[in-house]
Amino acid sequence: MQFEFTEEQRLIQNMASEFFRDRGSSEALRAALESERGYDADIWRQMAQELGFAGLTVSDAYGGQGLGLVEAAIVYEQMGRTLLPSPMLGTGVLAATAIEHAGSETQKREWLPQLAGGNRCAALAVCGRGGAHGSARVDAVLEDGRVHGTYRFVLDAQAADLIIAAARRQDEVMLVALPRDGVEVERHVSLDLTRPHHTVRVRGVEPRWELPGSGAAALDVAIQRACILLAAEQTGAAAEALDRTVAYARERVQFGRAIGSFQAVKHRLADMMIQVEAAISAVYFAACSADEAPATLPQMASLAKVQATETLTFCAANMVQLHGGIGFTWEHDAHYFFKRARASATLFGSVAEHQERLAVHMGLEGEAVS
Amino acid sequence: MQFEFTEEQRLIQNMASEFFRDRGSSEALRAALESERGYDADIWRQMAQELGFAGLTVSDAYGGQGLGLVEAAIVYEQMGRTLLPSPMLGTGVLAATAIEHAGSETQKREWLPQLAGGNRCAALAVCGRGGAHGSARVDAVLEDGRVHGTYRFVLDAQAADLIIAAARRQDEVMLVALPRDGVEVERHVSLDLTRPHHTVRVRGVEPRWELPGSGAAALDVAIQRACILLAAEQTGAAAEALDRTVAYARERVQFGRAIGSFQAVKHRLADMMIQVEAAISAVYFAACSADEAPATLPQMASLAKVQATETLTFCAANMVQLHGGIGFTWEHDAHYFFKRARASATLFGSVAEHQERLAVHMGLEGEAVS
Amino acid sequence: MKLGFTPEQEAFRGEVAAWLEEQLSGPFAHIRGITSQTAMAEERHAWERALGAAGWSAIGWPARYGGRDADLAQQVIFAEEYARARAPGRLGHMGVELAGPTILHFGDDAQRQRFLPKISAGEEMWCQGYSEPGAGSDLANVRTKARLESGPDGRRWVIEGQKIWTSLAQFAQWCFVICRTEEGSRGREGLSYLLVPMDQPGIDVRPIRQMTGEADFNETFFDGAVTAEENVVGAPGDGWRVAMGTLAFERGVSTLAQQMQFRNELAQIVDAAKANGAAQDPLIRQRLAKAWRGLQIMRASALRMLSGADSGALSGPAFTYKIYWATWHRELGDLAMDVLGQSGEIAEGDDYAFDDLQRMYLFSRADTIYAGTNQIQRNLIAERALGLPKEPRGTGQQ
Amino acid sequence: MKLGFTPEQEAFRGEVAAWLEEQLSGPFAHIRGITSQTAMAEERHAWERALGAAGWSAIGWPARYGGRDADLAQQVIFAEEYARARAPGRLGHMGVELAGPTILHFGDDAQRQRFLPKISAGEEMWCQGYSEPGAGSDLANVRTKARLESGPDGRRWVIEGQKIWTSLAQFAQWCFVICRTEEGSRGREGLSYLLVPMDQPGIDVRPIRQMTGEADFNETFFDGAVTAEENVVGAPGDGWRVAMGTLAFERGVSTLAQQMQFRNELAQIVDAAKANGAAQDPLIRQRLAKAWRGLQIMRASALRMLSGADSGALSGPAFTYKIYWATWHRELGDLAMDVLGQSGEIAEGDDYAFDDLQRMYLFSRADTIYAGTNQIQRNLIAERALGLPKEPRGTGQQ
Repeated sequence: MQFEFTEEQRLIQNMASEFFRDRGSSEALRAALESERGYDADIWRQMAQELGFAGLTVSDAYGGQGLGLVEAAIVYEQMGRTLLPSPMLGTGVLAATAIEHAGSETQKREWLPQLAGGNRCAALAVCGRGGAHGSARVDAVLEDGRVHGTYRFVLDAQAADLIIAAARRQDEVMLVALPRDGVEVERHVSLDLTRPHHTVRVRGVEPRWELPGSGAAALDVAIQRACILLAAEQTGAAAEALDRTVAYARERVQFGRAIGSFQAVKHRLADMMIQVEAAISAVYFAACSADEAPATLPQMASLAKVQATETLTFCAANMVQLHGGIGFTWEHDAHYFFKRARASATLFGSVAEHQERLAVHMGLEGEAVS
Repeated sequence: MQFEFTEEQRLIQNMASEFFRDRGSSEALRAALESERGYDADIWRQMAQELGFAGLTVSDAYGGQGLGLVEAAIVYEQMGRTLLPSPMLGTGVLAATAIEHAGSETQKREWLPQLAGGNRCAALAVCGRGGAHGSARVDAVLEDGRVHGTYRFVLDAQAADLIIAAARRQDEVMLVALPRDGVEVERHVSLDLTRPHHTVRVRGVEPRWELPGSGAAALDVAIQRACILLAAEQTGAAAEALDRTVAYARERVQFGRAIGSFQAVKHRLADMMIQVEAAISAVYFAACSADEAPATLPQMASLAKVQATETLTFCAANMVQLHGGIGFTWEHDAHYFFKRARASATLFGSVAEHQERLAVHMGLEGEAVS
Repeated sequence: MKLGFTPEQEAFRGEVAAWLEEQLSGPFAHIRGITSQTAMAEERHAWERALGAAGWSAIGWPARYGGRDADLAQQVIFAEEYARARAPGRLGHMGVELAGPTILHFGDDAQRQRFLPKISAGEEMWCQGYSEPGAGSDLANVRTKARLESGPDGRRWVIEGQKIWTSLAQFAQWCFVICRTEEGSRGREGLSYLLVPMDQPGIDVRPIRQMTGEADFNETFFDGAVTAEENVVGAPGDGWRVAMGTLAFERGVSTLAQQMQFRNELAQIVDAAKANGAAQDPLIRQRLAKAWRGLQIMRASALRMLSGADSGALSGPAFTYKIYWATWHRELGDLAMDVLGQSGEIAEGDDYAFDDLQRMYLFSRADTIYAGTNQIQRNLIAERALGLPKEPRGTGQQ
Repeated sequence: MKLGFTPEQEAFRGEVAAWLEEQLSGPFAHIRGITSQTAMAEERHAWERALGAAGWSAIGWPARYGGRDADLAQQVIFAEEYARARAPGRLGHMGVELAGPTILHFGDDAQRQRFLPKISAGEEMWCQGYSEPGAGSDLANVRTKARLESGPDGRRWVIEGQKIWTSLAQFAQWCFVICRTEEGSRGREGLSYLLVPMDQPGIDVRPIRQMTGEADFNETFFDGAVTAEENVVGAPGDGWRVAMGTLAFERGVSTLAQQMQFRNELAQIVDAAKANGAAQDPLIRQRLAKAWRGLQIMRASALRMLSGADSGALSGPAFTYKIYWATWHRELGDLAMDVLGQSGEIAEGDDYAFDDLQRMYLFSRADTIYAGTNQIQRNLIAERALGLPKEPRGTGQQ
């Protein structure tokens, strides 16, 4: 029992912090959003190949870093401060975790080193027409060896060389690998420009291969682990929103005083810090618990996701409010935080959905939503 | 369309305000609570007989004032400022309205002048074991001419000379008059000392008389009208909590300044005023609408009750908080407001129940709770 | 206290409704339902002229300035019917609701005769020059300057400075501008309320792109802009008082029109919730009911505020109205997005352009900022309505 | 970062649990589960002595003062097992958690030897003399005075003044009292931290009845109360620094014990919700889940705070912990009452005496007031953690 970072964890934190401070400026973010891909390929290459961020949690047997969720959360938290777009969540967490959990040894040997090294990308397609995440709601089907279905809200699909898709064969949820060129990928204009959604339409496509393990289990683990890392990212974004607003409040003068000297502003900033600290506690508690006792992953995922969502929603909204008019303009970064907050809140299930799961976990009879 | 008080309404307001300021001091409240009955019989006599408050909305054909809900709300708002206990809600609104709506001409002629004049008291017993209000949840039964049932949360039962009780005969909800001495009345120690609850147990009692009109309709009208007047009372209590806290914040010095000069305190008081104004708007809008268009009574009752509940809950909690330690002591009045707030919140249905009714009223399919 | 209308008032309602229906299913059908501040400005200017020609533009004004001397009930009815007919957002809003009443109240006869008929006729559009980049909510910190100089046509004000959040400036013929006209004055002293023509070389309007991706606001630069000496409302140096008066007019009958727009937005959300099943969710139902409750309360508060407006003093609802609606509307934006769920994250087309509810979600974030942030509103309530000690003004200069 | 425990630590857990079970099903069975601060004080004093005799009273202290030099993990384990065993509320809390650590940290050797063993042995109980009727949250405004005078046994402090919210004063043998010891000093200057025996004629303890109907707090009057000259912790005049140190100890391992109490309360609410059907209500389910979330976060925050305590500087969670738990607990009270519904309005018996959840509802209103109101906590966070400008101190005197 020692609930602080180890020396190694501190090193990872410093490295990530330094890298993202260096490469993740507001200008870099805007340049990436203007680009064709929507992210900076050079930064991504550096993240994946030099720093090993793409394969943080992929085991070292398959070319990853073999780190735990705590270490990965440290990186995601720092990345979250920048809002920098990259295929890290879709490829490195969702797709890689699904392959690692349900893939055959051959499949893992072929694909994981590629993904962990950042040479290739993959996306995980789960979410059906209704929009719900998780294995219980898969509505694509695998019939006569072909997949039929429409997947909404797919992350990083455009950059993907491979789509790992969930489909139902009779009562069983299967994971299959679809060739990128056999499926139709529509990239949407999303409110949050930094993480565009895609719709993937699959009209009777024959998978390149099937993953032999339990699709349902692999899916749920992938999404739950992604919840914790998304929560870490949200926490970093919230901390950044707080820091920038504190800096603004110290320098902006109204009524002859720095606005940060008004108690209304001070107390709002204090409330933001209370939220940020709660999110940090929730995220690392969840990551550490899931690393040490994987059976706790489902409730830990919901715990982290709900708290980080409330925290970032609160902090980003106050970032806009406390910046006044300027915070409402396109030229200021506040709107990126605000929109990221909303998008992250809806990703992998709403606060209400996750809290309902927690209620069930607490032993309150009722139906689990998954 | 003129949404301000008429000259006559202003006179009523002045009269009520003067009376309650005169007789409703903190000392008077404490003395009443210490008394055997739990209220001051002399003040009640004055309210009922001299000012006509007991029969405000009883029609003048039966000895009442024949006023509308707007005028009654004006009186209840002023009364709410004092928290002064009296049988006014139980007798003058619940029981009298039920009799006026479902009673025979003879019953009305016999009883309403007595109630309106404050010579006798009556209580309305509705609420069954489950605790829910409204005609749909009546669980007492009328079989072979006798009533069997346990009524919880009955107001003013101890002072009552007559108990008007709801009971189910086959599928129909009946109202009957029970002799006071045939039923068992338990007066509870209640969290809110100013409005004690009673349990009325009826074990096979033969009614003195039956009310011939529709019991269900009369019950619902009585409770809905009581909701609006309770909301007016809550609004008055909230306004008083605001006024007293403002006065304290101006005079209490901490850190060398009146605490009312701190923005955290100022803004909290401003939020209280925003709530109070919203409650005033809700209550008089509801009262006026229900007076002019009785068909709107159900939704107007819920509108007023929900807003006034949120307002008083907020204002009373902040009265305690902003008074600091002293607000937590028995010798200060803040706790009476705080407990009245909670008790009123649970009376005649919770915020969630009333909002669910409003949702149904808005056309959102679903089941009405009554 | 009375909510209902008389038969005469109902007849007036019928007249309003008939005229609106005729116009909006006829010559102006193409702009029916437009809520954007900036879309189809030319057509909406024509609509202002049509309103003016039929005497519907400023019905509360005296007849001699193009109004109808309408009483409160009639104004309420007009606002309700205007919204019910889904008539377009008023391009003439700033003139009819702010500049006009200010000139009527604080101006002189010559100004009334020069400006009011053009406003009520829908000929001249207005914009507002209050906020400055350095001042924000702090009107007493205005730094735009004006000095009297001799010009070819007599003495005139020459203006230097910059205003921000000047909505509709690109369509306006006139702007009312708070300027510092006394050299070296500070705070509320030495300000004047000038009426300035927009079509001149000394004025440069630059749109500000806001978080919706659109540009509803502008920065307006005054670089030697001029206006005639007589175009000052009230005495020179008396601008603070006049400007505060204008702010009070913001709480006028137009609030009812705004409420009707809110009502339409809530109806859209309810429809969306019914369509996607969110209406079955008990948590969403509670929030929809709460939003409905807020609408009723806003209506009642507005009626209280307007009914009591004659008394002169600001009433309780007048103090609390701005923060109430702004906060309510911002919450409505959150509710809309929670009803839409993840689908609300996606635009229909290929541009960064969203539908009404998504735009409302983003735009409503400004509601708690402009016209006095929620923080400023709470100060106002605490100090002016509750009599609490004033916030000390700092000594630091920006 | 590690949450789990080693086998050695688990063995320690077993030892703690076994001892507690033996005592609490044996000689102390009658006080098991008592959470009231004031009930059965004599029996609970005996329990303090039993803890002390077995070396469980202050396990984090050095062995030479009656502790066990327990590390953080062991302290966490002890707190968890103590609560799990439903051992009674600690009558010795103020001594073990506040007075003891303060004397250990700021006192001299003689003081340590005089006081610490008596505390850890459960012999001497303590209470706290900080707040005053005129000062509330404003410790710098202390007006209780002490001056050095000659007495029969040498020089001694003579104390005049009044303290309030002195919980447990009626059971305590000692009180730590902040006094103004320099004539004419103001603010943080000239304060001293005195240790004062309670059993003397110059001290009068009067209970304060609070909104629960009970009296957990007192007013304590000092009218010529005395204590020996050497009973000052730190130098005379250095009391502010020492008092601030004591406040920091409030964020110690006892927070974990408090959390376990919170956990029990939530479990009671869940049971009530299951029993009366509220557990089926989606709105209540959300709030129960939120409360559970808060519990996990408090545990994690406390562990972060305690793990990082060696660094000296207050960490993020140390700044935010008080307001977080206080607000959480107050909301838990609201939730409890909403689960109970109207039944929560009624007492079981004939006295104004309520059950655990009802009392918690009322009592938790004090949580956001004592030990620094939420307003003061936010100031602290903003100024000390975020570096925002300090609140100007007024010049007005009370």
